[in-house]
Amino acid sequence: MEIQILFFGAVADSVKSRQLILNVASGTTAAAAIETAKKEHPALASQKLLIAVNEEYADTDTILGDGDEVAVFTAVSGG
Amino acid sequence: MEIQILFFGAVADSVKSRQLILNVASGTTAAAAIETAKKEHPALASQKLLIAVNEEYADTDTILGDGDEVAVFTAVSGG
Amino acid sequence: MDRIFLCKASSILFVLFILLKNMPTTDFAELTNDPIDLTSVARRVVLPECGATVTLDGYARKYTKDKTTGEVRETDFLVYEAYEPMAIKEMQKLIDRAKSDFGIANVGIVHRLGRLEIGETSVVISVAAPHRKAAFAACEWIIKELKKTVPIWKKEVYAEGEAWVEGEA
Amino acid sequence: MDRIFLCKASSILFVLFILLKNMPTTDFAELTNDPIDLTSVARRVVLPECGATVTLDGYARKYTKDKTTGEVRETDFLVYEAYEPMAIKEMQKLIDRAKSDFGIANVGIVHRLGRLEIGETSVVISVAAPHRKAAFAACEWIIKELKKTVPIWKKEVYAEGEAWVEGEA
Repeated sequence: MEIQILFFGAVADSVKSRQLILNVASGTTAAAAIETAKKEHPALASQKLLIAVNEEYADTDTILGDGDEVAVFTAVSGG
Repeated sequence: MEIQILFFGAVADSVKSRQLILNVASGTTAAAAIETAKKEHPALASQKLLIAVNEEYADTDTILGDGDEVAVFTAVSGG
Repeated sequence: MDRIFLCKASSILFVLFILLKNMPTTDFAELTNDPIDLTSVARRVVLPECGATVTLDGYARKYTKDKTTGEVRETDFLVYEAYEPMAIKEMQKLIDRAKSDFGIANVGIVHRLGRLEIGETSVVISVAAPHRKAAFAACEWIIKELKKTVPIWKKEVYAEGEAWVEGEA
Repeated sequence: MDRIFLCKASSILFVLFILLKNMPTTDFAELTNDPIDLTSVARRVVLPECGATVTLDGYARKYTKDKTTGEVRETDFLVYEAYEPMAIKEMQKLIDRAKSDFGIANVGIVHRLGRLEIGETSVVISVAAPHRKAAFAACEWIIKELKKTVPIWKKEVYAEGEAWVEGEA
């Protein structure tokens, strides 16, 4: 199945990308998808990351479905 | 000596005046000056009044000096 | 007292705007007969080292509940009157006390006088502080005290008459 | 979700102003690339039965203290970036929670994105309530939560470089 990973802020700058499309097995967790993304973007490994799945905060053990959007970012700093 | 009494808000409306000049004896208190003013404006008697002398809140036993400005009003309601 | 001034014409506001772009911000306590612009008040209290302002904005309300009868009255418009020089002094006292009691940088208070239509702003209190918490606390304290100590009175005008609102102090 | 919309052009603000004179006020959570006008945000949350709004106004600061070294840096300008659809959802959640937890009427939140010069407004949170106390409490709670949960990031740009600010959550 295909999932989309989005990068924001410091994460986007460090990986020099804003988006990554991955083909992963059904039943893949968010954590596993990010491990796969780290092969493409080693800079991801050095950061403390928060994730959201389909625009909601999610745990890394969330099981992904086809077409899911996983956002990866550091602690927010708006306001 | 001459003192000036100023009326504001509900007090000004009830006495139908905004200002009263009084000639009073030296050593007159604010309370005594207001008693004198009540002869001119009986409507003053029916209200619970606050006073200020020379633009500062004052007790009714404040002793007035020549040229003092006594303001008479009900509890404030700005904001 | 040199920092206190009355602004009586909206043209003054425009001149102020130009001046303030190159002036240090400061405290102010003002009375005005003109409409109050929230933004310009909040802007004038901001220092470069402050990250936030908290602004209290009082409006002329359409509906008022009678404290005695509980009856709701519909107001047509309001009239505010002040003992002007004393009101400025009392507002300045609130600024001075707030600055000594809370960790805040600058305070601006502008109170409108005269006739106010429903929805128009009657008072703006804007507090700038390095820390948000102090700005909230100071702003809340100032509006509470202003309603008790600053000699300004409000008259509500209805279809059937009018009444001066008496405060609680 | 129908009450949530992004306003991308200042011309929309003008149209809104005309529309809102005859529309009931409501809650809103918006992101914008345009300058934010404090007054127009506060205005839109006021109901005829509310006497006050409390508005928090965040600014782009010139000086920032490094949390680790204590060193003070001088910022040239800021850049804000958001995960836009999620940021809108999270702001709307804050509005819903504030309205269920505090006795407030309406809430408006507008956050600026893109490049902000020093002194420009980054966020405005305006809360209208029948009672002032609830408005202060709700506004203070919302800004605190927004800084923890709404996916927006700030980059500080200095003469010598730039750095994304990491939040504390």
